[in-house]
Amino acid sequence: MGENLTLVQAVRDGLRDAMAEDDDVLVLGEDVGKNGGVFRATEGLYDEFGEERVVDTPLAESGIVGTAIGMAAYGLKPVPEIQFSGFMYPAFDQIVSHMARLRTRSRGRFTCPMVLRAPFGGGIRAPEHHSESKEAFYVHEPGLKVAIPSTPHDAKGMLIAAIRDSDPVIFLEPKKIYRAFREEVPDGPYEVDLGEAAVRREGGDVSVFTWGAMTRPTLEAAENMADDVDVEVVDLRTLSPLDEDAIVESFEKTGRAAIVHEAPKTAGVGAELTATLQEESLLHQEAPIKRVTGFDVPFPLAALEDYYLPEPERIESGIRETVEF
Amino acid sequence: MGENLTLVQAVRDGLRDAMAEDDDVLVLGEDVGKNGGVFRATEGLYDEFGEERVVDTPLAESGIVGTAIGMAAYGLKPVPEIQFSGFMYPAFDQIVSHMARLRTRSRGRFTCPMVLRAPFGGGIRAPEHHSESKEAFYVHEPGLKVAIPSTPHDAKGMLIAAIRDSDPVIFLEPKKIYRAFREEVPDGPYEVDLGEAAVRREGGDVSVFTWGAMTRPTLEAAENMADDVDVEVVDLRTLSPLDEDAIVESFEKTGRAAIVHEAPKTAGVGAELTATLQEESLLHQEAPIKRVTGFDVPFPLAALEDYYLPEPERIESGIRETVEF
Amino acid sequence: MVRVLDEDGELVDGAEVPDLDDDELVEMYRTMKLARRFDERAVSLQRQGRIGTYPPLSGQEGAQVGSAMALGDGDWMVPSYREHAAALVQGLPLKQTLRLWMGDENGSHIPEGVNLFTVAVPIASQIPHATGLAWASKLKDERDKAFLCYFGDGATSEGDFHEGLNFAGVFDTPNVFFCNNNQWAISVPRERQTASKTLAQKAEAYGFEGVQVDGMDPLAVYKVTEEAVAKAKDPDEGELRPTMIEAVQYRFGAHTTADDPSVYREEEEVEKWKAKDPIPRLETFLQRTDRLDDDAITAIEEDVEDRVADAIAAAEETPRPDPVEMFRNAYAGMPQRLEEQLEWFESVRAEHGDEALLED
Amino acid sequence: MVRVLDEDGELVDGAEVPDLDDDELVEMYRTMKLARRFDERAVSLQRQGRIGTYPPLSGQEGAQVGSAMALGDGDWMVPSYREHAAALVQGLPLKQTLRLWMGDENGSHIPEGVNLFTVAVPIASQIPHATGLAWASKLKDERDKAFLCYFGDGATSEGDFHEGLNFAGVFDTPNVFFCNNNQWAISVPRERQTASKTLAQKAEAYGFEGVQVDGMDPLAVYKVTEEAVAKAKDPDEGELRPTMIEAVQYRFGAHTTADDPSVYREEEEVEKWKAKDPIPRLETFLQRTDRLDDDAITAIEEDVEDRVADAIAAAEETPRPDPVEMFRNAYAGMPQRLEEQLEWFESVRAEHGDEALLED
Ligand SMILES: Cc1ncc(C[n+]2csc(CCOP(=O)(O)OP(=O)(O)O)c2C)c(N)n1
Ligand SMILES: Cc1ncc(C[n+]2csc(CCOP(=O)(O)OP(=O)(O)O)c2C)c(N)n1
Ligand SMILES: [Mg+2]
Ligand SMILES: [Mg+2]
Repeated sequence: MGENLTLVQAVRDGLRDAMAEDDDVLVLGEDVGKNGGVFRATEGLYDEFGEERVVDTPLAESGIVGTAIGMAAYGLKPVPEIQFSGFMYPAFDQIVSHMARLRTRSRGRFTCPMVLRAPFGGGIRAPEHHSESKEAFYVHEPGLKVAIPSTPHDAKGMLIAAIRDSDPVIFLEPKKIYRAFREEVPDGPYEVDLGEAAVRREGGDVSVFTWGAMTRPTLEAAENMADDVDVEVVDLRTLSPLDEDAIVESFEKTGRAAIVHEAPKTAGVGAELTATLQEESLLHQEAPIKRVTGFDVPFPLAALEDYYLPEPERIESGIRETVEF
Repeated sequence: MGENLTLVQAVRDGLRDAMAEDDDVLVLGEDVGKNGGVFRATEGLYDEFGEERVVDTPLAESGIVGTAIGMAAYGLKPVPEIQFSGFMYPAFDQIVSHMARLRTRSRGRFTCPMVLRAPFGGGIRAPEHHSESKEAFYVHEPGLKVAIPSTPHDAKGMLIAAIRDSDPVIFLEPKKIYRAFREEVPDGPYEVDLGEAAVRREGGDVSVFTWGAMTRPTLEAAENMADDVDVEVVDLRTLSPLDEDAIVESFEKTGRAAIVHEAPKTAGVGAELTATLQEESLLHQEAPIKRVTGFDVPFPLAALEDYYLPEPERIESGIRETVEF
Repeated sequence: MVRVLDEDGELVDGAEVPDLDDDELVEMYRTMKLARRFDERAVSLQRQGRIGTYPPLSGQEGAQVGSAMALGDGDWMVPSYREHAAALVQGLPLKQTLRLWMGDENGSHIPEGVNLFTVAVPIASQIPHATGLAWASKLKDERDKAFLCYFGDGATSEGDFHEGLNFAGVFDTPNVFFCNNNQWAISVPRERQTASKTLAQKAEAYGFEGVQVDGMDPLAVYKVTEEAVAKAKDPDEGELRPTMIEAVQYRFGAHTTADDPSVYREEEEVEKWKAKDPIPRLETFLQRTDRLDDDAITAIEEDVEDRVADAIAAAEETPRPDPVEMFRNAYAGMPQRLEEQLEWFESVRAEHGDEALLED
Repeated sequence: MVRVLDEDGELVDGAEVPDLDDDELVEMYRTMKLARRFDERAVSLQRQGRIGTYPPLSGQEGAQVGSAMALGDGDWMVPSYREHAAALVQGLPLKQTLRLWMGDENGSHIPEGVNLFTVAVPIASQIPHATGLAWASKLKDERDKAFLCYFGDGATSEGDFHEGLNFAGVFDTPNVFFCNNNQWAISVPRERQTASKTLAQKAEAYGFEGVQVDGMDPLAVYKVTEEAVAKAKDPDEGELRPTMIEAVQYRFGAHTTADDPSVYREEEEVEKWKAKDPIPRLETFLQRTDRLDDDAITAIEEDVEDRVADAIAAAEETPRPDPVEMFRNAYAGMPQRLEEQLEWFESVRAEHGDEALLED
């Protein structure tokens, strides 16, 4: 028996179950304790697990990630939250130089089993730096895993898998869909394996690869064009490691692909997927792979964000270009 | 009349000429003053221009970049040096959140004309974090330009162009070839335009795109296989903005391409080039585009770095795969 | 802790009224009233969905207006996101503040001649900028400008606070670092932020002076800021130019309109601090010293009401910016790839129409 | 500034010899001699191209050995890149230090049971780790462990220093922050690093104690470290656990073998500090107090020579690591893409042979 939960509730539920099953798991960050998180992702945990395991920290991202690395090396399983993914940059050195590399540097003597959570992406009319989607930075850094759920069920299962993982995971939560819909989420801990994509809609004409909050407008675009184009939608879920088999399989079936992401186009993860597909499956490729993405500009403030973010119409136009090539 | 200079001497010469022609140009960073820079890129400037324009700073990268941003906004033209590109991460927030965005944020009221220099790349048997080549991070950040010279002549000309540019430029200097060879470098200031690639070797069978220190082993590989394969080598020089015309033109001529870079393969700039080429020129493409790159692991210490870095043999193997497809 | 007025608006024993004439004192009061009224209206606009998330300042008018008024003509201000009142004193029209929180970058296009840096949201990241601005001024041999930088109590925990202040000490830049210690960083209380007894004592680490002032006493704030500004321009022999001011105060409302403070703090605490409200304090003082009477107060209230209403009307009349603006402001000139993206965007926009692209 | 021995090795007025027995005092001396000899050999190995860039420690033996010996069995050490002598005391074989500077990550595979964190090169970045390690220990209710973290004078300017110490204050973690103030950060002198008069006073900003000690006096260093370690485990009522120690000392040699200090500092200054050399200072003290005689010194010198020679031989006999190691240690399990990369690498390697791939 499960419960109908939103994505952010599922995150909370996952944290709760992970903390209940393993005393070494702890949560730390700005406003995660008494306040329950600015998106309420940690609501109730402070009361349930106490201030030693749900820790309000000073306002210092490098300090949060850096001390979490020390805790992870000492055998705890810290789950730091950065309030918005746009505020991970002050901790960037700790993330790429340490979280990612402690295992390599010490040849396995020290490891860094931790999960760095952050709400990410646009679409909520937030102030500047609150709408970042720079997953490509972390995908480009060896030693990290990068997971981005797009449904409540996945959010809980992937989060638990990430917390149990022995490597550091960047866990980006699409805040636009934190409360967009509900889904049945099982009680108790369960895992959704990291590194496995999910086919969200089967189709034979064109494969569209996406993740996070873009999954829904992509599915909407697919429905809107269902009369004349049969679109397959693959939600990557984990961007590092990539589920190469899944994307290659879908692409070899359809011969055409589009990629949808919020991040700027240039050097985004869409570039990697395209490069991988032509490497593996050029002989199946029937049209250029179209990237429908954010533009190569800083994410705009609220008044223009709808123009920046791919939405069903833009996605449909992009898919059609590929299909009609 | 010019002088025969190494790349690092050309950088120094470019800084000198830029400072001589414009009183607003100043250099700041760790050990850039009295010591002349750990690679001697600023040698003599302290004596010539004094401690107000060649400034030894405290050991704090975010402070260096952050104060430089303030100076740039106030009308100076700061050229901060970060001692190694692997130490840009503590300044990452200042780079991506401010250097890149000040113009956008203020709708042009404040701008950030500055050049952030850093020695980058591997191959000098350095300690950890001294061999980074994460140019993709900066290429993915709108608002920044990214330049990487591969010859002394370009180093000076591109640096001067960067300093005169009204936008912020990340200027990465391939330290493996800081002293590898000499070239005639004109006296006095001159520009090599940012955004223009250079064909280093013409060829008709396959195009190889590369930049920085990888240009030389790529040319060597091209020579080694000259008997049976006619390789064109294009040095991109500026990675942001990309010279799309140049890469498309070369690729449409040869129909085959390889990309060589030091950075890890996944989500590196090679992915962007591949994605762009198939977007623009799929109908000319005769084989998968091969990426010969660093591996998806943290850059190793000296004992293994030769295994990590692409060298002529590995590059040749990669090019042949594309040619023989 | 420096104080001029006590909580009842009486002059503290031995304190002197700073060197402001009657008009200026009344202007200080008027601006604080204006800021308070603006704040109330902005919060209610947000509730009505007419502006986006908004960070209120009620309770902090004394610190903002007192310090901003201490700046001279050539001096610069580097704000955080909450200094709407300070920015107003410095010359930013209220309309622009509203436009910013309506999600329009044009709100941050500071008018030429107004020495105000743009709001940047990443906490403490503006501090090194302030040091750099001041340093540049010093390198240009200006010597007659001070650079005031605002940040919160929470900001003092960030690395950029440390690096920015340390550079200021080393390069002896004409800075005033003004910490609006409003006791809370969202839900994190001051005591959780640092084990240091005062925030002012953090200046010790950088070799320059730190001062604690009653931030709800606009006259005291004016005084310490004026002194810090003067020292920044012309320090005594052996004295360093920078000062860190800790203005002890309280945020009466929520952190932003997205925040619910009842989850993490007691109403009692709020009441305790409301007793120190800077506005009645200054009002009482001005009344008791015959600088202000009831008629003047009524006139000020009417004036303030009109000015806020005008600003709101002007902000709401401004159309949504053209999306081309976001393409045009990334670089001085638009790179080729971005031009192609803009072209594609315009073709999609033409095909589907704005209606389809804009969510409501 | 805390001192036990003066520059001539005499007990300072009123100072007490710390609670170390004769064997321990001689062991302290032996270890310092060993470190000095190791350092000389390592520098010359680098000159001969037998190891890579190496950061020498000569002049800093007193601070390193004195502090490391003050750690108890369960205590942890978090080093910077220069603490070869401290790491040796903590249990890291010299061979491993050499392997690290030969460019082999296996040098950083700390043996099980040795409470030493790996060297990380980014300045100050290890400080938050030390806070985190100590915090974890506290959360595990161990209460009998202290966590000593080393860093340089230059490191105090980094944001991570600030954030790491601030967290330690707030969470009252059992840390000792040990600053090896060797007067230089490469070419940048201590006075350029910060306008703060002492580095120890930076602890003020975090609410805990800061102590300045003569870092070239191993007995004084031992004493202050021992006290700080004791306090970290069991503070008095109202006292915070962390301490920041500033050990004032000097780097006799170059920053690393890649550095030429004659460009930025005067030989005179070096000579002035060489007069404070910790080794003759302790030697004189031990001789005068009959704990050491000439024969013992000769025996120690021979022993030290052998141990260094053995370590070098062992390090040089170790083969270059298999490149597979770099693929295998990025993750607990090798991701599919990386496996494919390894496969391709192995095929290229097989085709061309190691000779071709390895530059000399
Ligand atoms: C680098 C960064 N981290 C986190 C945030 C999210 N955030 C916005 S305001 C705030 C609290 C700031 O507290 P304080 O510095 O005391 O200023 P106040 O809001 O009280 O004026 C936080 C955590 C941010 N904007 N920037
Ligand atoms: C973040 C970072 N920036 C720059 C460097 C380059 N660097 C290595 S050592 C050093 C000076 C360190 O000085 P200090 O902290 O005093 O330590 P010391 O070397 O004197 O022991 C610098 C700038 C680095 N390793 N990491
Ligand atoms: Mg606050
Ligand atoms: Mg030093």
